[in-house]
Amino acid sequence: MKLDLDPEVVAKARRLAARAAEPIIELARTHTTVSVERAVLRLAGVTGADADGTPWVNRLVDAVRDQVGLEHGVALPVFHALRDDPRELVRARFTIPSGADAVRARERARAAVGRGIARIDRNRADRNLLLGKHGDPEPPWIYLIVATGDIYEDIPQAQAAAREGADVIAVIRSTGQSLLDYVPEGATRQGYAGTYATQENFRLMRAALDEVSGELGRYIRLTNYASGLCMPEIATLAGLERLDMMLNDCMYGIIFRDINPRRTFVDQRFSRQIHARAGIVINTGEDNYLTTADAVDAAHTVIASQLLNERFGHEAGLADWQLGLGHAFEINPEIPDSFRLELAHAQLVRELFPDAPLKYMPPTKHMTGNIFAGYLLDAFFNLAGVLTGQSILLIGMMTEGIHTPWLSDRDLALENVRYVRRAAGALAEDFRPAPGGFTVTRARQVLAETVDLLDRVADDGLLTAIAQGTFGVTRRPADGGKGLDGVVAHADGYYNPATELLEEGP
Amino acid sequence: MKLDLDPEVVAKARRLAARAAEPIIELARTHTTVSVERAVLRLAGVTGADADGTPWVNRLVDAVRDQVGLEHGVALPVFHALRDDPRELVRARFTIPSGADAVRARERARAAVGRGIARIDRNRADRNLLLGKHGDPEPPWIYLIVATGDIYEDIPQAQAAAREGADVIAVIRSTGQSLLDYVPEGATRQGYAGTYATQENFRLMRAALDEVSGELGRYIRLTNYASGLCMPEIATLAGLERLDMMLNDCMYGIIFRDINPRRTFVDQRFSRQIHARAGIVINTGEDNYLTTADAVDAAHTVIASQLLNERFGHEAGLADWQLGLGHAFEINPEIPDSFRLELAHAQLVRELFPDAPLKYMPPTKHMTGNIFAGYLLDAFFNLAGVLTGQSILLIGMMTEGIHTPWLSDRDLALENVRYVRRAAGALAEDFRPAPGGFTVTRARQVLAETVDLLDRVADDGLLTAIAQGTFGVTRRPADGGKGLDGVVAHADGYYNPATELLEEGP
Amino acid sequence: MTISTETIKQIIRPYGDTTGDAMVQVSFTLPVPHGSRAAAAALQLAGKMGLDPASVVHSKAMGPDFTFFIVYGKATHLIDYAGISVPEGREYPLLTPQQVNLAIRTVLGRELVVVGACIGTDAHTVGIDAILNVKGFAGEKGLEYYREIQVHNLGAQVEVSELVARAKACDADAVLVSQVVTQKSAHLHNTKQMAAAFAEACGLGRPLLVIGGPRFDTVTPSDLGVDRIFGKGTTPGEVASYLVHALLPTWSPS
Amino acid sequence: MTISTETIKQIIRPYGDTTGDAMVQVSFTLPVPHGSRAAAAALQLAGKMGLDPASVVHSKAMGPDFTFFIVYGKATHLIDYAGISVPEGREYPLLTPQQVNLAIRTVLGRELVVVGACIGTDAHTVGIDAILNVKGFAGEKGLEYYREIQVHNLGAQVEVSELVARAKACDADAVLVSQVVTQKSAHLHNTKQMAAAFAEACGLGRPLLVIGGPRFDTVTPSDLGVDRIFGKGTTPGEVASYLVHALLPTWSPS
Ligand code: B12
Ligand code: B12
Ligand SMILES: Cc1ncc(COP(=O)(O)O)c(C=O)c1O
Ligand SMILES: Cc1ncc(COP(=O)(O)O)c(C=O)c1O
Repeated sequence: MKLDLDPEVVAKARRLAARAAEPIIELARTHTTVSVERAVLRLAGVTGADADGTPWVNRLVDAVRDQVGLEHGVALPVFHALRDDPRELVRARFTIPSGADAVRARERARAAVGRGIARIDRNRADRNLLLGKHGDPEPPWIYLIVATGDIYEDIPQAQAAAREGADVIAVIRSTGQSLLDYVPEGATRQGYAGTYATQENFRLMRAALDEVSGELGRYIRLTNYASGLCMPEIATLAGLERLDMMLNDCMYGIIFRDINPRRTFVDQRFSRQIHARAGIVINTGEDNYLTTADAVDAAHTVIASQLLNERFGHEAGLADWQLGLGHAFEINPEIPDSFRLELAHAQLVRELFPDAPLKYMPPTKHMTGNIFAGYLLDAFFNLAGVLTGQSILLIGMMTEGIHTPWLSDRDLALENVRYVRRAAGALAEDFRPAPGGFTVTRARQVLAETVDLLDRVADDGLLTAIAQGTFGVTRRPADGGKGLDGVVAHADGYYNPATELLEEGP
Repeated sequence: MKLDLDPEVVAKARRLAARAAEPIIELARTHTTVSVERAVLRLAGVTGADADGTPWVNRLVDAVRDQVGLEHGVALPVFHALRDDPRELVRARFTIPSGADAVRARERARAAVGRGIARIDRNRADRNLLLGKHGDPEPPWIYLIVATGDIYEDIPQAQAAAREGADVIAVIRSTGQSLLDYVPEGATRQGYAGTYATQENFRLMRAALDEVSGELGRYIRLTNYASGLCMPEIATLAGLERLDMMLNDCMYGIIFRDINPRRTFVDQRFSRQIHARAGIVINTGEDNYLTTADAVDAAHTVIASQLLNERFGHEAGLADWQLGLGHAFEINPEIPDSFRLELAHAQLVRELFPDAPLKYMPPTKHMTGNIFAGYLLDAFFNLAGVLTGQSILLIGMMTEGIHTPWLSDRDLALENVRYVRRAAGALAEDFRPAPGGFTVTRARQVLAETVDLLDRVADDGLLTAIAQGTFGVTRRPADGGKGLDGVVAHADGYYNPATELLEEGP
Repeated sequence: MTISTETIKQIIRPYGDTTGDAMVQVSFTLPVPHGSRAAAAALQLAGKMGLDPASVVHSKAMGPDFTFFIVYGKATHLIDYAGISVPEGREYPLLTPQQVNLAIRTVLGRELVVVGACIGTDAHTVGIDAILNVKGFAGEKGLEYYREIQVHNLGAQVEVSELVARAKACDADAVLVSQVVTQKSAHLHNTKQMAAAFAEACGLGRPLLVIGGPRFDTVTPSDLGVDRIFGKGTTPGEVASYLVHALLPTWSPS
Repeated sequence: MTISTETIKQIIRPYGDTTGDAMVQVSFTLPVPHGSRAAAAALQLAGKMGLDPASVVHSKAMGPDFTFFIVYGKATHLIDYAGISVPEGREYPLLTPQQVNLAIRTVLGRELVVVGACIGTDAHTVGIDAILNVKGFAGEKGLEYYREIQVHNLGAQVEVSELVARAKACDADAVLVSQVVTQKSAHLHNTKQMAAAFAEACGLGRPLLVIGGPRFDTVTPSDLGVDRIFGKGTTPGEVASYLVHALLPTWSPS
């Protein structure tokens, strides 16, 4: 440990984060959402959409809600109503069963969802097999984005990226998707600045990457974005289609998508339980804070949020190796010692979370139209990544300030990171912050500010802190934003076979 | 000292270098050249050229040589023949005076040359004044090249470069000049890949930089190239026109210009005596070795040559602060750990010559047409420069593999180095090579190889080593190359007022 | 449009390192396999772009089907610099917040009402916030800071129908919309859709429509049916001054 | 010239991130002060280069009189890829050193004599040495390694008159000249001067003239009066094979 942090201060920060998280965990334990319930149905095997493209799970959950409310969960009414042909269900009249009916519905629901979870378990086992067979790349993993909007254009680009050295492929979603309260169906060819996350798109891309993994002798991971109004369902689909990493933050949707805080907190817990079971590495979104807030002034908000994400993650069953906590290289390059400040921040995160597969994001905010300056800044980002032992390096694009990446942008970006890794990959050996020097002092200062902030959040409540604009200088009141009407408090007798099975463990 | 070098090994390397240099110093002490003699006349105030552009100093030295030989030097016959009108001299009949004539000629020569040296002394004092007045920039000094071929295009470019942050301006010479056995006269507007080094061009550029130094509150240094067949004369002109640094290597002309080794060794001693007196910082050319030899395999040849240059420099009167020893960032970026190897080499040079203003050259050999890759490599060069405390940073151009620098190339190059200095200028604090680690081990290995090489050179003789292609894998036999016929052994009674005055000291 | 005072005929060329060398750098990808035929195609394109001579200084296979090129060449085109009028700039004076407030108080006699939003699925609020929020941009305070301006910042991802409704509800004098995402020309489509909706809903009595974002440089306001476009680096003061200029044309600072 | 086997009509465009988007990147400097008029001039140039629409994504003052631009735009040009014949490539087989030696022994019955040099003031010997020295290039040994080739490497900065004299003196079959410095087209002038000198000195009986260097891509051998140009990345084996092809046309490897 190069920064010689005071373990007492670190322990205190964790205690405060736990205290701040507790009321939110309680909220999540006692509420459900439309998307959680739809995810249950997806696990139980409900797929497809009606002629208008509305998924059957939406039709079902809406019908249940209209008829009997969601406070008991969908499992009981749906499996009670289920006869021979599941297609009849949408026209069914739902009731909440009781007595023996309830027991039977419960059993059938549990069995059906169990099959979904078994598929997730098989995928996890398959992943382990494939990692053994193809080989697991050395960190830092190179993380590249494809975003053509058309899954059939994304596939060759993703394969090309893998051949060029990418270890992780992320398919960016169409800008609108996180606000949709349903998951589109099927293969899609039309998206804005990204491609819709659908089960079929997941399947197609995973298959394409399996193919190229075999070719390359290196297992290529696939990632997508859970955050949004359908976080639980997308997490579920990721588990069902063997995605390997998922963007899944406890607060991103609130702050950057104006999704209601309660909705998000309930959804994130369920989605993380799925990710935990699926052996999926989550990626959190603290990097985004630094696009709206100043990366120096707000450095401690990143750390505070990471500690909260860690606490929520642990509670949902995620192991340390699944906590891809996010942070970013976003300090204004015009300020003195910017690179040294970046190193201090990145090293601090590394030492606070030694076993977490940290996701380190490249400069975006200070990328301009000067592609040469951009290429340079990306190189220093890559260097900071290797010097501080980051685990997942997103690859910065010199054209970040201009357009979504072109083929050649990506190729040049990979050349950049390849050079840095090859030339200086092991330089961390000689990066030893001078005791009491600039780097160590800065890291300690950020940690101290984090403790102060968490202290305040624990006292005032996380919802209040969010409402006050603590994260990403964006104020989000607890009752504002989209999707609050999809949140329902559990009634006595609420039944969710998925939560039950997930909490029992494998 | 970060590498913890064994002082005994360092001392041994210096002892061997001195032993290898000794016979060459003896050669230089006992011989003169046409250019040394022309330099004496230039110091004595002979300027201008005939109608064909042949400088009067050439006409005079040739005439003396034809009539009485050069083994007594030009000073005696010329000042003996000198009547009222110096223009008569070229038609004079020269003799070697003896007795009282000799004494008188000697005195007049000494007085005339003394005036030239006094001007050099005044320039040195002026420089010190201006450094005080305008301010001396902090190292690393940013060194930029202009090379339009036209002094009147060079001037605005140089001023623009200074405004953008250059601390040192080098005017590259026209490719052919170093093989000319005369120094062209006057302001010139036509050169290939560079501008002729002439006294008038020196004067114009120095004046332009004085102007901009005042404007910027920072003394901008001017440098040019002494190496070549006229090394003594160009050094003299530099002293007379207050240039601040000069390229002046003991072997560059031999290896890269196929100039005769003996000629070069005699010329370099005189030119360094001038530079020593003028307070000019010399720059040596070891960087060039790595353009023809492999930068890893031949790393020790750079160090060996620096130790030789140091020895020759000290002997000629140069102080440590005047020894701008050259080295370069030329390791193939495709090989693993290339940046770490560069750091080991650069740090080794830094620690071997703690008081020398090291000149660190950017990548050239592995620069291709890929300007993005080039910009990246230049950034790492800049970083190596600040991490290892180099004194003079030449600024790499992303278009090095394509063309001589454009205005925009230079501007982007300066943005690159400015970012690196601003962002990571003080990072050396945290660059502390791990004891026994990769960097330290590599540096020790190169030093050990240096000692072995110098041992061999001391035994076999430096001329033999050069003939065998030791430096820059280029073989140069002692009797080959251009300009040997300009070398003349001193006769008894050889008189050179310049050497006399220079060796007496101020 | 103001014509530059400098009216001497002036023909210019790009400048590499000497006057008139006309050298430019180009890079692009061609969807063909790497090789000499691809290089010939790259030179053909350079030729059509008017580069003569042109050199391929770098080419690299990007997978089996694409090749990236860097080309340098001499542009044969001349630029008639004297003929270029200074493009439409700020054709109104830049006012201080005090002047803006005074103008509104004097001429309008009530607060000027501004509604701001990012429409469509665009979630990039930093730009519109820079203009509207007190915090501001580049050292200038945003419109919320102006005592006489009433700001309704609707935030991101606002539907056009909602924007129209809100603008009507608060009787907005001006609607300020930001669009940052340009993929598939989303910014242009969204803006046109917005302009059409206001035209339909309000007819001639529609509020002033102001659009902003970093990549509107290929279009004019009339292309989009709005009154004004603001680009990269816009400051709040420029916008406030424009509002005075456009909405209170009778006022002049004395 | 060989025509590609692929003869389907094929029209291509540059590729940014989707087929047909035709996007390219350009950078250049204009000798005018930074500002909106300069940007308009940059767009005018982009337009003349056939970029429509085009955006100035970056501009920077370089001192008071120059502005640097980075522009992205959509190229309106089409490339007739099918119509591009594979450019003159290696129209002879690549031989091993053994085959080359055998050919010379068989057909010529004596050593083939080669003289190499950098002419003019060019001191860049690395390229010609890569072709001639035993050490070679890219893993291939240089011509000195070939038993049946006699190499006279004159080194750098050789005057044309001296080169002609030396070539005559050793009765050279081929003269190999390198030119790396291209400023003010020095490489072209020097080469033409050399070709003229050989023509004058030897008439039709002149040796084969081969020129090489990294920046001859804008000219053809006949422009310069030589027999062959070799560019970047040339290997010794290619040159040896060419010598056999050009000097021993009757030989064919069996
Ligand atoms: C910050 C940021 C984000 C933040 C946004 C946070 C927030 N609350 O705003 C987060 C992380 C959430 C984000 C997400 C995404 N982003 Co984003 N993001 C950026 C980034 C880094 C900076 C944008 C910014 O804040 N600029 C600073 C402000 C001050 O500048 P500005 O917006 O130009 O505003 C100024 C002027 O234009 C003008 N102005 C702007 N609007 C208005 C309006 C009016 C009325 C007026 C008068 C003036 C005005 O005044 C402002 C001040 O001068 C850019 C890359 C870059 N370096 O530019 C990418 C970028 C804009 N994002 C992009 C994309 C595609 C996305 C994503 C889809 C996924 C992704 N690839 O990251 C998602 C989804 C977002 C969505 N649905 O819209 C692309 C857009 C590509 C394109 N041209 O279409 C960019 C260019 C990155 C890239 N190269 O891919 N992003
Ligand atoms: C090494 C080098 C030097 C060394 C040369 C040492 C030596 N003994 O050769 C030193 C340090 C001495 C030097 C000095 C100078 N150089 Co220099 N140098 C370079 C450098 C870095 C590499 C050139 C090289 O060795 N390439 C590797 C060889 C293997 O490649 P090649 O020459 O292209 O050869 C291959 C092919 O072209 C072909 N080929 C070449 N010749 C021939 C001949 C035949 C017959 C055949 C068949 C094939 C063939 O086969 C070879 C193998 O594939 C380049 C920059 C760069 N990265 O390219 C600048 C560069 C060539 N130098 C340049 C200049 C201007 C100079 C100087 C004038 C000053 C300066 N700015 O540095 C001086 C003076 C030199 C002079 N009078 O000629 C410029 C030329 C600009 C231009 N286009 O006009 C360059 C491009 C740098 C720049 N951007 O300014 N240089
Ligand atoms: C945690 C997290 N989730 C999701 C996203 C993407 O979300 P959206 O699809 O809403 O743009 C990001 C974007 O960077 C993120 O950081
Ligand atoms: C020591 C030294 N002298 C001189 C020169 C330039 O010499 P020329 O003008 O002969 O190209 C160099 C070039 O890099 C050099 O390193």
